[in-house]
Amino acid sequence: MSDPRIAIIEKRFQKVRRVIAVSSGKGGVGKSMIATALALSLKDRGHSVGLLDLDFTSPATHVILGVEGLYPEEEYGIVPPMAHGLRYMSITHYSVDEPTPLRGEDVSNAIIELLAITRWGELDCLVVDMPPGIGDATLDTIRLIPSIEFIVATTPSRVAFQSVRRLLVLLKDLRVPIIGVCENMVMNPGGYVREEVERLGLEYLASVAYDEEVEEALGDPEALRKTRFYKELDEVSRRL
Amino acid sequence: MSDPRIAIIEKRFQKVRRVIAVSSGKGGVGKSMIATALALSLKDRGHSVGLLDLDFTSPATHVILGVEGLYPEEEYGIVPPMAHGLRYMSITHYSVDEPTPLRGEDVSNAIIELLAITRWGELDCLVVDMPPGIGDATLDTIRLIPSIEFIVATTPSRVAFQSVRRLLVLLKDLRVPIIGVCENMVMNPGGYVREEVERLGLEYLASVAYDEEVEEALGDPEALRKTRFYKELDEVSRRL
Amino acid sequence: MHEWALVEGVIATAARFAEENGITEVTEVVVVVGELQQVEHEVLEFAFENLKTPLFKNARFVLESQPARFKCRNCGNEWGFTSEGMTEDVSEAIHFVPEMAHVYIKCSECGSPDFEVAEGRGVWLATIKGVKGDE
Amino acid sequence: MHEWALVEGVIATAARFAEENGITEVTEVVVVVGELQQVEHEVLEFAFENLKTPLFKNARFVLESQPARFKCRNCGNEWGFTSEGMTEDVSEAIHFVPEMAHVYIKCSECGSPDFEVAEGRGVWLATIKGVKGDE
Ligand SMILES: Nc1ncnc2c1ncn2[C@@H]1O[C@H](COP(=O)(O)OP(=O)(O)O)[C@@H](O)[C@H]1O
Ligand SMILES: Nc1ncnc2c1ncn2[C@@H]1O[C@H](COP(=O)(O)OP(=O)(O)O)[C@@H](O)[C@H]1O
Ligand SMILES: [Mg+2]
Ligand SMILES: [Mg+2]
Ligand SMILES: [Mg+2]
Ligand SMILES: [Mg+2]
Ligand code: NI
Ligand code: NI
Ligand SMILES: [Zn+2]
Ligand SMILES: [Zn+2]
Repeated sequence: MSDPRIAIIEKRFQKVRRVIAVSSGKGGVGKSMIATALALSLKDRGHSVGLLDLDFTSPATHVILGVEGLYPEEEYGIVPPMAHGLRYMSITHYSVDEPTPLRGEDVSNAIIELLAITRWGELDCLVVDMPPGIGDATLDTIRLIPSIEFIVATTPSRVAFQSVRRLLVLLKDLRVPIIGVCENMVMNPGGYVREEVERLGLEYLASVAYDEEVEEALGDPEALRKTRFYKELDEVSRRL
Repeated sequence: MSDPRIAIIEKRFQKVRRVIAVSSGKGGVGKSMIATALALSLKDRGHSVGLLDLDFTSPATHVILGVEGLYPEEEYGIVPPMAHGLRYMSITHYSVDEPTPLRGEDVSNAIIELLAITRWGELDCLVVDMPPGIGDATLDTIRLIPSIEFIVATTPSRVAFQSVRRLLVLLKDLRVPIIGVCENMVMNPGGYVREEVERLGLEYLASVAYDEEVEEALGDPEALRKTRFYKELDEVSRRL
Repeated sequence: MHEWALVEGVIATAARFAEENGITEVTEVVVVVGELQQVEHEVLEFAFENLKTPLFKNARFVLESQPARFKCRNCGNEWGFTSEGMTEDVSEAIHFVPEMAHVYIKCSECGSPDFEVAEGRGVWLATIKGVKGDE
Repeated sequence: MHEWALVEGVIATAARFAEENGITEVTEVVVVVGELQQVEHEVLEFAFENLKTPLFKNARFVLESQPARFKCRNCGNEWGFTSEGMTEDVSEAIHFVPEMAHVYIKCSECGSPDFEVAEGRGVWLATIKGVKGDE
């Protein structure tokens, strides 16, 4: 007759005040870096924050946070472990570092399962790190997570923005709230992205510089907090 | 009873001597740039070459090639149009610049359709530009395209290589031929990627420098041919 | 004319099935033709006549139409296909790659492109009948 | 204990169905339990007893097991599930997210992780019976 998991998802988000998905039409634009930095800086600002990594085939937040061997507790569902002060859920809790060859249908099923059984408790904000593109994960989060909002990441490259424009058009068509667009890894400020974003009637959130120190800070949130990158994201989170 | 498209795919590749997929566990590492440059340089070397863009949600090769308004001919199947001397197939022939919100099942179906109806004719090499990750497209090309070989792209970043390692392990487990790994956008040569690749018993094909001129050359193969990037890829294609 | 490519697939698949089951003469091939792909039945028939191998010499080639049914994953709405109001480009795109429906068709209730093509997507080999070698 | 979360889903779904169909008393809820997820039937039953709302006061809670069946997309091989030789970690991972099967289980013929879980994935609400308000 029917999938019993769908009906319970709304309840799981009852005490989560905001859900912000960091998404992009394109891969490698910094979604995971931005999602992690936003989550950490919202937490530093005194909020209770969760981080959900939905990029099952190339999860990255666990590398950025430098966590390993975390495991959710089973208690009337599953309760995500804490990682650097964040309620943190990732498929890597279960897959460790093995390849996860999942078809779209499997991705969809795994997302529904996680959304149905994960008990976030009370959160001011849940940040969701999305996979690239417009596939099962994007369509399911839009369909299933009540009042989800999007931050869309891009680089200054025309190749990246072409894909990002497609995602923005889709989100607009579907009337999904878009907080704004974050341009990342900017080397020469003053490109055309701001113009294009504003032409779509959307907010241009920030021009985040390319920052060599980001690579060094992988796996170490303390080091990350000291980077220019983090400070620029902190400014974005302040205005959220 | 059954899908009549599967049985005909092998025949479509009968006169295609090599099929090389450019893939990566990660997005934004330069798969599309590398695939396009390899295809062009193989062609410049006198080979007959095709280029197939299978990244349906963020197609990029049409932007890199600077082509628009191309349309396949219908003739006992479909015959891909020529683009700068390449037999060129992309979903953008049909979707133009509209968003393509496809679930995995749809991606799989569309790939099977394209493989079944596209008549490549005689080719020395077909280069396939893959979407990131290990999903329907990767699993279907492995399953359906006879004797496909992989070139795997990565950047020097540890975040990227973590995902790439997962793909390499999977391809090795499945005994899919791996030509080698191409490290792209290298700023400080001499990182750990070569070591990791060789530890997996695989060939480290090239360290391709980060090249500012690549962005300028988008949409203009003549300009692309003059970049350092192209020359480095040309060296890879020479050894193929 | 890409109908020829599809019929090549039908013949290859039916031939493979016949071989695996010891069928030496095929007497009937039933193909379900989904409405979404808008293939021409006459062209399919013409292609079959021209492409058939001796195995199919006396085979009836039966085409059955299946209306396309969409089911919205967002709101549950079900609806059918109409090419009315579609430009020729769009109609052609769906003809070649039926998944282009998700680019050009939206749920008639909620506007979502996230629907399932529950029925009538494309060409499908339904049944084949034949005579076994030892019969 | 994440069985509780699944039972919460069963009850919410059944309650919604009852409401939509004017059912004021549910007499039976049949849940199919796929083998792959390895949920404890006793825990499901216990959770149902504790979570049920007055609507389910007199409802029978029926659990039906469904063996897991895998079908390889690469070679067509079909096979079943066994937790034999699996470490507890792996078994737990599949318990929480059955799709982890694609990480830890390979086709028993060709070694591919590209298989379909044709049957027996997880918890499924099969049927509910009840009494309508106006009966
Ligand atoms: N502002 C930045 N400066 C320098 N490197 C960055 C910056 N943002 C991201 N990166 C690097 O770019 C790569 C892609 O980032 P990631 O967050 O994994 O992207 P995505 O999640 O979109 O695939 C990573 O190697 C990351 O460390
Ligand atoms: N060697 C390079 N130097 C500078 N920019 C590059 C280089 N390789 C790729 N790029 C740029 O990086 C971005 C991602 O490249 P792309 O080929 O689209 O990656 P993918 O196909 O893996 O998503 C594009 O903006 C592209 O122009
Ligand atoms: Mg990421
Ligand atoms: Mg391991
Ligand atoms: Mg690409
Ligand atoms: Mg348009
Ligand atoms: Ni046609
Ligand atoms: Ni449990
Ligand atoms: Zn709808
Ligand atoms: Zn197999």
